[in-house]
Amino acid sequence: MTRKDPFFWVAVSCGMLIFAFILLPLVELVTAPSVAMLKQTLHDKTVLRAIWLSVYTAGAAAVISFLIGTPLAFVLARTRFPGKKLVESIIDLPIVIPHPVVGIAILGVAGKNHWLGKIMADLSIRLMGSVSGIIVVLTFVGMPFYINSVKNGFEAISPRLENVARSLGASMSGAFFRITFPLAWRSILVGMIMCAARAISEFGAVIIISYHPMTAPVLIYERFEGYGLEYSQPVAVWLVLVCLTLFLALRILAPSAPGNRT
Amino acid sequence: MTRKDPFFWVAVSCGMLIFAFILLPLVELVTAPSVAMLKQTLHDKTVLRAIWLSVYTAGAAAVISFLIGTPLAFVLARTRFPGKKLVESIIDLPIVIPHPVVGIAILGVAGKNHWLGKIMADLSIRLMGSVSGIIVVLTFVGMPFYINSVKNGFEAISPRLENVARSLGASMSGAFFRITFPLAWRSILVGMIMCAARAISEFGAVIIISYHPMTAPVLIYERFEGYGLEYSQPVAVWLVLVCLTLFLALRILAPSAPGNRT
Amino acid sequence: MIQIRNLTVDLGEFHLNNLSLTIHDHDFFVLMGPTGAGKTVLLDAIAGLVPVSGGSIVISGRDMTTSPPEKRGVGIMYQDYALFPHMTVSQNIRFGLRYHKIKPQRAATDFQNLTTELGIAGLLKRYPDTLSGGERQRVALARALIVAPQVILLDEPLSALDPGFREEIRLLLKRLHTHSAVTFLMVTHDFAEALALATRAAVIHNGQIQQTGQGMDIFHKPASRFVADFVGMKNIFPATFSGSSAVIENLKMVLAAPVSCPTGHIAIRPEDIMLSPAPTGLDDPDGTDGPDSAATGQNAFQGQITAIIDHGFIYELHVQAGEVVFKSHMSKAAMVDRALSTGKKTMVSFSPAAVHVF
Amino acid sequence: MIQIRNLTVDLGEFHLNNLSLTIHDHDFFVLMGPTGAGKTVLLDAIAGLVPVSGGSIVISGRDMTTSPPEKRGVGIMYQDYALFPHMTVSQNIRFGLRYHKIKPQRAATDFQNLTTELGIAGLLKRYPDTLSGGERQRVALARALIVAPQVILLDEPLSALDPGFREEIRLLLKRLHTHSAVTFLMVTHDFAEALALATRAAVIHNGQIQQTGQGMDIFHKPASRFVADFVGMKNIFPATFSGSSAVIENLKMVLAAPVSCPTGHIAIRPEDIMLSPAPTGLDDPDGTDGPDSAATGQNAFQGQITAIIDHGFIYELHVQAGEVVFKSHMSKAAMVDRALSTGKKTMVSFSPAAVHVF
Repeated sequence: MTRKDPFFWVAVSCGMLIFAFILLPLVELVTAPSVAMLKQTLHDKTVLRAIWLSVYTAGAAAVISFLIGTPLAFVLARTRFPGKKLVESIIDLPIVIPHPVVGIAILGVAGKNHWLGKIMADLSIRLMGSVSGIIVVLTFVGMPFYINSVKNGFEAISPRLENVARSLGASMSGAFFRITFPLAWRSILVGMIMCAARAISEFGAVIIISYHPMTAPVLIYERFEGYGLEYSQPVAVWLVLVCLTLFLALRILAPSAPGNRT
Repeated sequence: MTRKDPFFWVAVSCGMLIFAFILLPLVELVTAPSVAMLKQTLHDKTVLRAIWLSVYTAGAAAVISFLIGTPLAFVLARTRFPGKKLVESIIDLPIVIPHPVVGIAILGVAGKNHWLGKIMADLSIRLMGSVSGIIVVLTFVGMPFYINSVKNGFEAISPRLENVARSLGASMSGAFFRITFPLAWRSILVGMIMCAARAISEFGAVIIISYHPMTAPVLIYERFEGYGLEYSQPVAVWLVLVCLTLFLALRILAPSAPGNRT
Repeated sequence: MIQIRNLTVDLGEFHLNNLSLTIHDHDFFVLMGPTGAGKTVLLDAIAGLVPVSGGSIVISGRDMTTSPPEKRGVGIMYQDYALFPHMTVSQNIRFGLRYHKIKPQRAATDFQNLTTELGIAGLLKRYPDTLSGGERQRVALARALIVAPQVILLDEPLSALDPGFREEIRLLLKRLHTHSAVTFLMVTHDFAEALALATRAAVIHNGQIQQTGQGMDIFHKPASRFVADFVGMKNIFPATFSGSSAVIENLKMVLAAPVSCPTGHIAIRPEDIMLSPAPTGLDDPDGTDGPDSAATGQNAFQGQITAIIDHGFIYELHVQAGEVVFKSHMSKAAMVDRALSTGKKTMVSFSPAAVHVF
Repeated sequence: MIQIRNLTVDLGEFHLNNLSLTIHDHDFFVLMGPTGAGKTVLLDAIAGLVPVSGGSIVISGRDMTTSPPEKRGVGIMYQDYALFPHMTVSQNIRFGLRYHKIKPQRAATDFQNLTTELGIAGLLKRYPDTLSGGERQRVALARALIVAPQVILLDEPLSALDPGFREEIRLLLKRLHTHSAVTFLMVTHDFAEALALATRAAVIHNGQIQQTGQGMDIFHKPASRFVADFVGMKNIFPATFSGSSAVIENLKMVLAAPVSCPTGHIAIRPEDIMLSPAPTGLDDPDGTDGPDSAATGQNAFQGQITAIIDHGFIYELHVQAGEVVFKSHMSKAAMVDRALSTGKKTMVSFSPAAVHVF
């Protein structure tokens, strides 16, 4: 591609336009509140509680994905079976469901009209307006990202290593825990970060399930609705910083082609 | 992987649990409203207007991404330069910003305190509560998906085809429009669908920018808040069907490894 | 003893088709075949790593057809060695010990002896990615041998090594085989390896065993068209015989000995086919590649060069004589010196002793 | 005429380093070199497809160093042909016409003639993915030639073809060159192609031209260690000369002619190195690979086989004689028959005429 062609300059202009479009709002967001205001926001117990709740529930979603998603990811990476494409499509479904609909769908099975809701009521588990409810919706939206990342990670590990381990006397689980798992920790970590990053950004599903207790995105929305732009910005800055930290961790841990993930 | 090992059954059980977790809420959502109710919802002008607005604005975001994102994707696919990783990270930024924060950030530059807002005011462009505002936020959240998909598509086309075209006398833009573009239409279409699918699901950013006019996700939220679960479900079903159609189109057009896209 | 009866495995691309094979205790059995013949699938099936859809595998009298890999007493060493990258050499070698009832003291002695014999005692604390190819292979061998398997399966153990190393590892494998009670089953596509190491050998093709026997027997007496081709006889033709003469298409040639059956195949190595430049049968005075044969050979035909194919170190020339295309090998220098090119007329000749009949 | 002066291109992995080369009008110039030598980069630089960081490219007297590709009048045909997959054969061939001021009638005649000459007149409505390799190549040639370029660049045009086809395309290229005014510049790693086609040739290595001249001259008189190695002389040693004898390490040998300078290199083709089984110098009675030389050769040394390397069709044997390791080529059959193996003692011999001095 030579730099003389007018076509090149059209492309560069489009690039500049897109960068401005992406960066201007974010820079304005981060620079609008004064440092004093940002500091002061950190003394606001409501803000701290909301950010902590977001971090904590997103972390819980990542841990749950890790516990029940890892074995499934391993099976998907190591076996071929008819209908595998369908199974993978089902796992991807939560990505395409509009966010408020996710909340409504989950409330649908948690209500007393549904057998599952009745069982939960008997066990006095309540999703509406509870931390467990938030964790359930965040796990729902975050799980596909975890499974896809870890499946790719397992696929990158040669099954021959497991074969050799088994020929040396290890059972299937022995080979998994002594060989595959220690080798896949990086992609497992990347998967957990991707899951948590997706979960911490979630707003539409959370606001349906739980206006209170309030996660950071809901708090930002409430401040915006109640007090206007200026009052929502400092909280937004702190949440963006948490998200950018996760994004940075992701870029460092997964250096190859991380373009179309998260 | 032999089917005898207990480890295999643990994995299958986890898989079943995850499928139930994903499918139960969605099946309940789709089956809860009666067919009559679903039909009746379609006669509700408000619902039709909201779904049409969602489809229309998401489509506009895809078209805008196509117009200004394609040249940038081409440059990213064909050139190497220092800082390319940073540029790619900036393009991915909108993916990691929590959704209400996106709305707040864009309002931040659209206000009269910002030079850009002043220019827009002079041109009587209003983002708050307007269709143009919705299109701007949807383009913001959808653009990265378009650029990443189309960049991959361009990378899959051998630069030698362009080289030959140029050695035969075509200019850079001639080679692009006669060779590269016609060969990349499939990934361009996939990119536009991914962008539209992401945009049509958006709720957090839209509700900040524009409660009215009302997109489908906002309407679902409003019905839920105002009238309860039963009244929100039929609208949700119709929106989910639109999203699943896009998802299906995506799976058909992009058969290879579509796992961690959308 | 490993007895494989009518084994059928279907992995899509790779398959075994009703394969039977017997390997005796303490054999160094070498299985040869081209890429995709099913060599590695057979190893995986013996190790229990692929599902078997028919037939049986009996190892030392016990039917192992459906046993899990860890119960078979079969060690495997892959071409890429498959060392565990997150473990040191020492941890790699000791990996299997905990699954076998070996007394700690005995294990310590075995470990010492093996690492010393394999010359890797100085590498114990290093990680696999810091080792050379030869070192990795020795570690993989030690890891497989320390649990004292009944059988060890070697998947092309020499092909990933530098040529200089191969000789060394070949001798090492021979020594290990002699000094242990383990049965070795090795697959390769290299004939020289098979001849150097095998006590018995077999040729596999298309998921089936084509021929079993001593390495030299397979080389000199291929029993089928495929094996003849595999051992490098590029000129293979169906022929009719009468006494000690054979006819292929319209060419009649003399054999070294009379043949009893009326039809069959003949095969000639491309190295045994001589080309002499003048159709008059005159000798090439340069004499670098055996022109004597052309003068003394009883089989000589007039032909024309139809193709010249570059094989890197040598050229393969196709010469059409009548309806038959003979393939001959020639060095680059010889071809340049003689200025051979497509379309040129030439004499094709070969001695009766060079004609193999099957 | 293409004049390249001190051309420097840096694409990371691939580079050209101060390269100079002159190609005359209507040459069929063949550039040879191993993979990664910079062959394709040089073609891309001449076509204007990579940025040049130093030097100049002058085509027919006009400095084209920074001209865009479409202004150079240089056609290019890649190894993978790079046909436009979304266009028919006819659309592919006509692609360039709209950019050149060729009268429609003239263009129609050219199109007719070219497609007829190349034998693709029957394929015009088909798409590239329905064509065979040879057909694709003809289409790519027609597409490049129809705009009447001054120069056409061919990137390994024969290597992706079936061996049977190569001969045909080679003749076609020769005919096209003879019947047109176009200068051909072809790169290849195959010596036979170069010898068959080139009016002039050069060897490139490490981004620099090593030797330029007639093909046969390069083959017989390599001017450097690299070129000697490239044309297949595997035995290359620094030597000291006195009269018509040479000394390498501690071995003294006879040359065919006296040498004037005191130091230099000698090179011997591995096909010219004979091995005779008995260290007594006794002849191999089998006589399949030129034992005469061993008996009559004036250069004979006692040695020991240190390695045997499988090259697919032949074996390369390394024989150590004193401090020197000679490399000899031998067919599989010959090696099996003689039962040669590592460690065996053998005689190494070669005739004085086989020793090249540079």
